[in-house]
Amino acid sequence: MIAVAVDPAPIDIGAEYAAIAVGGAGGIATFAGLVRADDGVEALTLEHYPGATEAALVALAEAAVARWDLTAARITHRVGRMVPGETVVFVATAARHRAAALEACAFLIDRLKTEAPFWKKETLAGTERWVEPRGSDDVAAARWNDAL
Amino acid sequence: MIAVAVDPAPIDIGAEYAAIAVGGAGGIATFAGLVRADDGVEALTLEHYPGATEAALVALAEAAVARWDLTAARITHRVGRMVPGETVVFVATAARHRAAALEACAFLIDRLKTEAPFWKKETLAGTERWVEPRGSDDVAAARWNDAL
Amino acid sequence: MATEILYFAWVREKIGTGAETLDLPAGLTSVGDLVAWLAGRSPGHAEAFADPARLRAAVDQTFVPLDAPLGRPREVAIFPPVTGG
Amino acid sequence: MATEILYFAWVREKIGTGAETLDLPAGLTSVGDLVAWLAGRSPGHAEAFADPARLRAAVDQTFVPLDAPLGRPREVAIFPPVTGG
Repeated sequence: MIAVAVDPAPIDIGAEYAAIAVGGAGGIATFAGLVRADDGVEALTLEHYPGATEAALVALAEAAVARWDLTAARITHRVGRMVPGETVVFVATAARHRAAALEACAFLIDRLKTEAPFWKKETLAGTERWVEPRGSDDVAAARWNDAL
Repeated sequence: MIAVAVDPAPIDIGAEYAAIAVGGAGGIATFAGLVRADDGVEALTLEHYPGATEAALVALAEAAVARWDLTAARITHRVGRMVPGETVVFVATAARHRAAALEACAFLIDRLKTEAPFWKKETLAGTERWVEPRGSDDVAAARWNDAL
Repeated sequence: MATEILYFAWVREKIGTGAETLDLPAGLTSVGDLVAWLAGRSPGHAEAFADPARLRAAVDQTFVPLDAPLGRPREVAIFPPVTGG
Repeated sequence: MATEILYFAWVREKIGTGAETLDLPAGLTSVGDLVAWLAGRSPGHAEAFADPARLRAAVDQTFVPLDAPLGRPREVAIFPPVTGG
């Protein structure tokens, strides 16, 4: 019902989708985050905290299942080097009814941005720079606090 | 950028996904509605209003693009007979930023439920019955009126 | 001018056809007037249109309430509330 | 008891290593005390830890504020705010 993965291999959307579409779901919501070529970004390299990352993703998925009536929740996050157009993260939720799936999917990606120990480094024009956290991510994550 | 389809063929999620994941999107949100086997439902048959349906779906997609900063929006709705586990509808939105993709995806499926001329008939225990509209769908669709 | 009248879902089933082409009489002001007139065409029509609160309509593919003016449409569709998605 | 100290992202880069195993001295009460002590180990440490407001920490893989009590951890990680997803 809950599955999380952190993997340097490209995310296989078809396999992810097949894995979530089981168990009597009436609605499946997904969100994919892709590398954008903003400002001439040539590559993105993702670093993480092995062990703690997986635990954080499981905790997030468990929080979603506890809060909404889900039949399944999956979080797959890529690490290592990737180029524009590639998928960094894929979140999927399944539920009997659509509102639960849609809300839980948004919750997972918002919270993942601020709670899971990943760090992004951009490569552009041959140089590298660490991505700074965005205040808007904190705002997005905090909106889920209200109704807890 | 906008694509809608009404088709008796099974929805090919992989092809849908490939079609939305273009054009510099940073986030892709999708929602799939599946046939549930509730109360022993054996099949669902979808009827629609040819011409008016496609126009309604295009109008919905255009409303989403006008309201959010989307790079693409797709709505694919199956018609005819389908069995539990099959996909009835697939909505996908792509945007530079995730909030736009997630909100527009929820908007499209909520509004489609009340504004697109489809009708569902359930087959169970050899008998057929037309699905009654749900008040909760009207509520879900109306929540998007507030900020227009 | 003949008008194409379309029926969907259980409205279609009760009437027994999905479409009929009719010359509308003068004096039908609203969509509801048309529905009342159509109800007299057969027992099936009468049953389909017995409760106008359960009906929705589109005039020339634009969704309208039953009290909307009818005008001189090319196509009118009568159907139950939609249940797609 | 030796403690495993982990560094990530630019903290790791400035220090030049992702992990070191250290015997912590007595008297380190909070995570912030540990960071201040670590800052004295090398110019790289000092640079990495120059602005504690830019640092986050986890003690035995539980995320904590820098003023959290240190206790006797097996593993402490020091890193910038996360930027995944």
